[in-house]
Amino acid sequence: CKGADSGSMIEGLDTSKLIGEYTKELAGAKLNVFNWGEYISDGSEGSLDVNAAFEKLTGIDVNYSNYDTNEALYTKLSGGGASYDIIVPSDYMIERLINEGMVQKPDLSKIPNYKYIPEEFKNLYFDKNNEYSIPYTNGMVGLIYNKTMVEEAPKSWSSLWDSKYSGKILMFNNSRDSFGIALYLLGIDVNTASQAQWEACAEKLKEQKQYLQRYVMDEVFDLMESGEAALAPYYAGDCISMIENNPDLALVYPNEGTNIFVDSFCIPKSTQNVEAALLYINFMLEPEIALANAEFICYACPHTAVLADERYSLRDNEALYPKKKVKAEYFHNLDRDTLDLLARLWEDVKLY
Amino acid sequence: MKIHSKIYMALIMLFLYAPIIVMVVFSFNSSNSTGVMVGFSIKWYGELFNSSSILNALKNTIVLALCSSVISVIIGTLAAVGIFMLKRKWLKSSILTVTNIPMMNPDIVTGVSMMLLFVFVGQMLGMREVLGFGTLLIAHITFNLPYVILSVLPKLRQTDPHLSEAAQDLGCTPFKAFFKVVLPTITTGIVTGFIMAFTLSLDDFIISYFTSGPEYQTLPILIFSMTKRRVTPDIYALSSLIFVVILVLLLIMNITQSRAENKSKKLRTKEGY
Amino acid sequence: MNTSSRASGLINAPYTAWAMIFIIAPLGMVAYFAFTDRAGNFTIANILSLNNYLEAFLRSILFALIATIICLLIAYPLAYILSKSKANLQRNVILLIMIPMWMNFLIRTYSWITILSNNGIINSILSYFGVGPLRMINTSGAVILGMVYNFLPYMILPIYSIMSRLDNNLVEAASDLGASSSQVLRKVIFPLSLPGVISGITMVFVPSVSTFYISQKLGGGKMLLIGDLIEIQFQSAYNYNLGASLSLVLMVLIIICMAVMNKFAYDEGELII
Amino acid sequence: MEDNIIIDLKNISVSFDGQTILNNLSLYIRDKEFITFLGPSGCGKTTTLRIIAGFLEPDSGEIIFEGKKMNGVPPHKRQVNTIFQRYALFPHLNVYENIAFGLRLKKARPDEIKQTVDEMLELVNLKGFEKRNVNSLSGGQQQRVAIARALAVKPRVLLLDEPLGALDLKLRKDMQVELKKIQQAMGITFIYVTHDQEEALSMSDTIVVMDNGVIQQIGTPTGIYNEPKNAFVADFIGESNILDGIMRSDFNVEFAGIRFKCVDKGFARNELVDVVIRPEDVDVVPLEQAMLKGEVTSVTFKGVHYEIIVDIKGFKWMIQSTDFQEVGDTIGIFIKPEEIQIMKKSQYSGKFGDYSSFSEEFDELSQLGESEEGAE
Amino acid sequence: MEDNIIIDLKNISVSFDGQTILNNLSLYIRDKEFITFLGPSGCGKTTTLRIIAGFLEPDSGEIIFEGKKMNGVPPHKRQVNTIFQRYALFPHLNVYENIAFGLRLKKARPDEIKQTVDEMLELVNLKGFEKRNVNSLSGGQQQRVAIARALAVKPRVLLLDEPLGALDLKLRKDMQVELKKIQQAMGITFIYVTHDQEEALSMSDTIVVMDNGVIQQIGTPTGIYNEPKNAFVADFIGESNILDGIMRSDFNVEFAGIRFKCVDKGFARNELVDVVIRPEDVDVVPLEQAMLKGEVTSVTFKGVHYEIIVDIKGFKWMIQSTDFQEVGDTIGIFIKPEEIQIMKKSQYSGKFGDYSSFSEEFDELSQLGESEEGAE
Ligand SMILES: Nc1ncnc2c1ncn2[C@@H]1O[C@H](COP(=O)(O)OP(=O)(O)OP(=O)(O)O)[C@@H](O)[C@H]1O
Ligand SMILES: Nc1ncnc2c1ncn2[C@@H]1O[C@H](COP(=O)(O)OP(=O)(O)OP(=O)(O)O)[C@@H](O)[C@H]1O
Ligand SMILES: [Mg+2]
Ligand SMILES: [Mg+2]
Repeated sequence: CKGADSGSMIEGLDTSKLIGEYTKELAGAKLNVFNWGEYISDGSEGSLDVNAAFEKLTGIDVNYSNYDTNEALYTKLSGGGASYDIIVPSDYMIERLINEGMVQKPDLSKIPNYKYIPEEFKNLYFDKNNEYSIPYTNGMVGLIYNKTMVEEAPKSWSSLWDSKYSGKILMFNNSRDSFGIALYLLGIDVNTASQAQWEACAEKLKEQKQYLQRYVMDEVFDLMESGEAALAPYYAGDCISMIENNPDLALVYPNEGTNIFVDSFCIPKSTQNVEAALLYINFMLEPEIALANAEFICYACPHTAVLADERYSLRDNEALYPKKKVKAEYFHNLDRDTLDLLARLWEDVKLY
Repeated sequence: MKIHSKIYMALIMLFLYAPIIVMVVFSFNSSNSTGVMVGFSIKWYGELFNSSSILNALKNTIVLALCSSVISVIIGTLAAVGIFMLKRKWLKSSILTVTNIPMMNPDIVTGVSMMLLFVFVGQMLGMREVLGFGTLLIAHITFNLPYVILSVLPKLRQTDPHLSEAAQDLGCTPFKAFFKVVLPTITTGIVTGFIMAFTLSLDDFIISYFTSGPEYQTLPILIFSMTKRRVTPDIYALSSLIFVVILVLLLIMNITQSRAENKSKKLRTKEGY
Repeated sequence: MNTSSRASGLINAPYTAWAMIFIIAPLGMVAYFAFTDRAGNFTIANILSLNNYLEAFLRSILFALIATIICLLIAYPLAYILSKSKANLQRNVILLIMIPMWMNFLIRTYSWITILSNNGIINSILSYFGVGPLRMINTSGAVILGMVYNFLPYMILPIYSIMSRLDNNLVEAASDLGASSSQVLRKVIFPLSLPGVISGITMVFVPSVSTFYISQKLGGGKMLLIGDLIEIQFQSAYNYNLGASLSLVLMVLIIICMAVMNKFAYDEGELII
Repeated sequence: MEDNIIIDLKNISVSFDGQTILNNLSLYIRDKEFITFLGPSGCGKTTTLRIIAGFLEPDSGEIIFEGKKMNGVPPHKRQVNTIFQRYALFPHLNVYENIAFGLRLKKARPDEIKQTVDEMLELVNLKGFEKRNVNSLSGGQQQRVAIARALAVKPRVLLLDEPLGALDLKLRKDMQVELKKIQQAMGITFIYVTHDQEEALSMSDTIVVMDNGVIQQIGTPTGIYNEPKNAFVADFIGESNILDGIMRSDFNVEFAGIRFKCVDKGFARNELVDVVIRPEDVDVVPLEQAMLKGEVTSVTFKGVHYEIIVDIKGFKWMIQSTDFQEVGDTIGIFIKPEEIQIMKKSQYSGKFGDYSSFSEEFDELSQLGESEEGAE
Repeated sequence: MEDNIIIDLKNISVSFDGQTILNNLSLYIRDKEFITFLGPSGCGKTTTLRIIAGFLEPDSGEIIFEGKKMNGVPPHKRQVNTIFQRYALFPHLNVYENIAFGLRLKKARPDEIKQTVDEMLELVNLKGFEKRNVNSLSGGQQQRVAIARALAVKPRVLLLDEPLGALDLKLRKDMQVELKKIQQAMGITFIYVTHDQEEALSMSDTIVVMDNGVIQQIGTPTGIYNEPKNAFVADFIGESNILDGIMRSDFNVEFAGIRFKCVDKGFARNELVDVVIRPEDVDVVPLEQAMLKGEVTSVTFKGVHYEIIVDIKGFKWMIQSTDFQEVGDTIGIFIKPEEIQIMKKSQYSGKFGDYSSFSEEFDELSQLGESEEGAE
């Protein structure tokens, strides 16, 4: 993982190991890549700088920028001010983007490395025919806690409502994930369309607010690693990074069930540079590159070559690849009214 | 000065500098945490020079600040002269009121309003990507302009209205008179305006945040997206370097200034003023 | 006569055009978005829905007000002490106050997290004395502290600049007429420094009431301010119309505040920086 | 004499915002003459100069320079230079460069420039000040740089707008002498503006007294002082007692209830007139020789003389005399026929020349001061 | 007379940065007196006032107010009020509140305040200006507000530091009369500062002439004008011809190569002295009656009189005469014994009083102007 020594094993890029062909044909083109924060091996602390490698190989100019929630991605994309060539939305957001006609169908023949995608990650509900998205990472939301501060491994999301840990609890700073947790806790279908049920969740979240230290997204790393907070729900991959940095931390999947997600590459309709985008995606799926990214990001990697690779240090990680079946569901896209309701309720919660 | 005034000042200075001290200290942290000091190391300074995104953002920021301040100084000086020449009071005061808007308006409203305009125009023109260097530049020029205008205008007011006439009297055309006589007398105002514009532009986050696109990120925007994740000490290292540079520059300025003052004082006493 | 008015028209044209396009038109866009729905139809629903956010408005105003008052209470004595001390000291202290303004405010604000955290510097010091830990970070107090910290120089500088220019003859005249030094302060110095105070209040209140970064970082996202709401609408909730109406109301609110404030200033001076 | 007229203003009228500032002003100026515009603040002196210099186009009327019509010619093409009310030296240039400014524009050769500037510095007595910043000069020195700068381009006519207004009394007196010397030495026409009557009297060949944009009188200093055309001129040029009189016949005027001999004639019989008597022309005499008697109401020592206010039949006369009088005493006065100046009645009659109370005039003046400020 | 002394300055010395500004100055001021400090710029007038007002502590010496030592008493506890050189009106208060300022500090009752302010407004002729912003007033009006403000607290002594310095000539003359009236009406001691000699002469009961921090002469206006103690005083108070003379015996002085009768005595035989003769005291007479003869080198018309420069044996005399003389003519002059003023030689001898050339004095003056600027 990033920051850990394991990352340094891939020092440079041996181009002979690449499978696709990378020429300077498109040199000078600009490629706007819009990805999650710290979601690519970026050269820090001795890891491989994937974007730099790609630029060097193809002469394409990569503008790499970040978002921190699917909703922020959606806003930027639909705002119209900027155009992106590659985005990495999660499942339910892909569904929404497809529904709203904002992404295009990539020509898979230009992505020979698509063959590494395992079958179980094909034909998922949001892209039934594998027309729009190419999986990049996947994972589940877990509950990370600090063993020195929490005596017994929590089994339920309800520990996030436990007054014992008042002031030491963190919560997702995005509506879908926060409400998701409340929904699991209340035993409601996570894709419900019932206003009453959403409102019940909002009440639950408001109730939680008194115990919260703060709402976080990626700030969670520092807070958990330094022992500033005791409990937080977060994406398993990131939890593994944290645990590596602070062995007092541990991860559990609560009994009520949790969210499973896939983050996939998509190409927006508005792109100006399909060829370069396809090339980039193919590059990202190169076994060597995928391995570097998997090591760096620590998320589970839907890539057969990586999973088979002995160098992959996380291959046997219980949290990433649990042997025991974890009760997990995908989020689905919600209809417009529900989305508006959700946005309003979320503001309500935050304003509360 | 009394002792309690001194203590009071010292406390305020401590307050103002506490975060900067933290920043400098943690830039030498050997771990990547900005919360716990693990050990001393200068590796982050090395990281800094390897980080293409930081260096690129730094370059972008400086280029943007330079361009926007130069352009706003040109437009602003011209505008100040124009406003100064205006005879009709209502026109003058309404232009000045409009000029004040970007200063009085919260940055977020300015940023949002410009973004709305850019996006709207972009959509009308069928452009897929409006937000970028161009929009940033326009936004920066716009919020710089009032500062330039308001530092040039008072200088114009202070200059003798007859200077330009005197030059014409001696054979200049009105145009030449402006460049030969008026412009040199308002240079201090122009320089002040430039410095203000440059620093404001360097440091602007909010307006840039709304008007920038993916291809042109400035340092503040990069820092913002970093603080959303995890701030690594390399950015502290950069800030510490900037701090040191500013400190040194100001010290040099201060010393030369007080030297010049002493010199002129000596000169004066010598000449028997 | 004629030629000069034509010349001034010519000189004014570029800036006037700029101001129209990039100052006025964007505000028009804000108004337009505020009064339309997603489909572009006229509606006042956005404005009406704002009463959901009344609390956020009130909270923002309250926080900004408290921060402004604290800044004033800190800055006024400092400016006064400073204006009475030696010229050399004055210059150095002013420089020291200005240096932090040159550093990126995101970073400086972020550093406060390290200071205020439960395991942070202050709590470490306190625990050394067996006190605490105090909950400081992610509280309203921390947000207000962030505001005070960031905007304090904007309060100090205008007050100081007006005090240092105060005609000493007026002070002497007052004591000549029988005013003791505290009476001089109350009856002459304070009223005369009002324009500086007003300018300072403006320069602290406006950015405080509209900030979003400070509340996100130091408030833990638990206390939404108007700035946060606007930012959410434009950066994650994708509701430009709601965001525009929030911006519009914020702007109007500030214009009203400023108009009221300016009533108290006896001379309508330019912005003092 | 016609042939040496250098500037001729014909029926010049100017108004700003519908207010008439110059009203049908006509005037000719002879070559090498020292002509002074004298008048109260706001009467249009500066405006007249600006028309001559070309900074302002008149609404109507002609400006003729050596027989050629100059209307529409821009300032930088006129052989006329100005010394501005506050000098308008270029603050970014040193003394040398200020003086060389006009020459450089004319693309004169460097050695020529050097020579002329040196000459000018010599002339105004500022050798050794070449490198000085103009702001570091005293008022008098700045004044001289301004003169040198204007003279360096060898103008035919020099316009001076209250050049001494900012100097204090003593320096002012010396600069008056100096300016007059320069004018004579260079043989240039000087058009001089002031509102100080003594300055006008002691420097000029010709004085133009203006009020409200209208020329009240043109003449030599002595002519204007001794034979003012109306009460305004009389009052503006020095202190005067101005009484209502009736012209009983030629050489015979009645005022203060008594008939006096005088030297004026040509008025209608019994025509109402204004009578002017200068305070220094009134002699204090023993009561038995007195023409008029009155009670002394105030005596002020002025150094050279005492200023005595005498109440004669309700009219307060001002008398200047080197002899002290006691307040309350009754004294007699005597006026020689040639000291009695008769003027036709004008719009100014009754407005000036009574010393019964300062306060009215005083308030008028403070109103003036106010409007002056408002205009700035 | 000793009993009505209100202020007594004893051996006051002040220096700034090692430079002596006031040098052992002693002076008493009588109650209800109008006393004027007169002297060139920088001579220490303002400094003296500031010591009396309490803004400045002298390095040594005593300030005694009605027999009580005042050293160390802060300004707000002294019964002395000041009118500052530039008025120092409070810009945030209107006219009414400016005048009421001192009264409010004294916690006077509202009706009392109203009454006093109204009285003051009446006194300075500013009724109806109560609500006006002080910045919107003209110079003369501001001046009067400053007076009213100072008088409202009923001071025993009013200090006025060049109160008329910023006004123009005409307004200045009227304000002089006004101020004098107010002083007499209120019966307050006025300590007045000016560098205008005519102002000092026409207003004061007593004049203190200062130079370089030293009192040169104290006396009544006529005393100082007619009997200056040294060349500095003679020159500063009006124009004067100052010649080197030798006292041949009592009532007998020799200068310009001739013996004159005079009215002074008490000098040593053959003592070298300065002889002062005022220009207006020189009579032009037919050549046969003349004591001295000389050639006219310049004639300037000044209105009231001509200023004639006559070269008599190489010394240029200034003569003021109402009769015109032609330049180049030889004229004769006559001086009455009582117009000849004899002064002991002093450090100022030979520095003033010759009209042979303006230029030297002129340069000295421009140096002065410069240093004045530097001090500001
Ligand atoms: N540009 C202008 N616009 C409007 N009015 C003007 C302008 N210039 C001058 N005036 C008015 O014209 C009148 C005459 O002005 P002018 O400057 O000629 O007076 P002046 O005789 O020079 O007075 P002063 O002695 O005060 O300099 C004044 O009432 C002034 O207010
Ligand atoms: N605070 C001070 N520090 C140093 N020097 C001073 C100070 N105040 C006055 N002086 C000097 O003392 C001298 C006398 O000053 P003062 O103000 O008393 O002169 P003045 O007679 O009032 O002159 P003016 O007519 O110009 O007002 C001047 O040379 C001045 O420069
Ligand atoms: Mg004028
Ligand atoms: Mg003084």
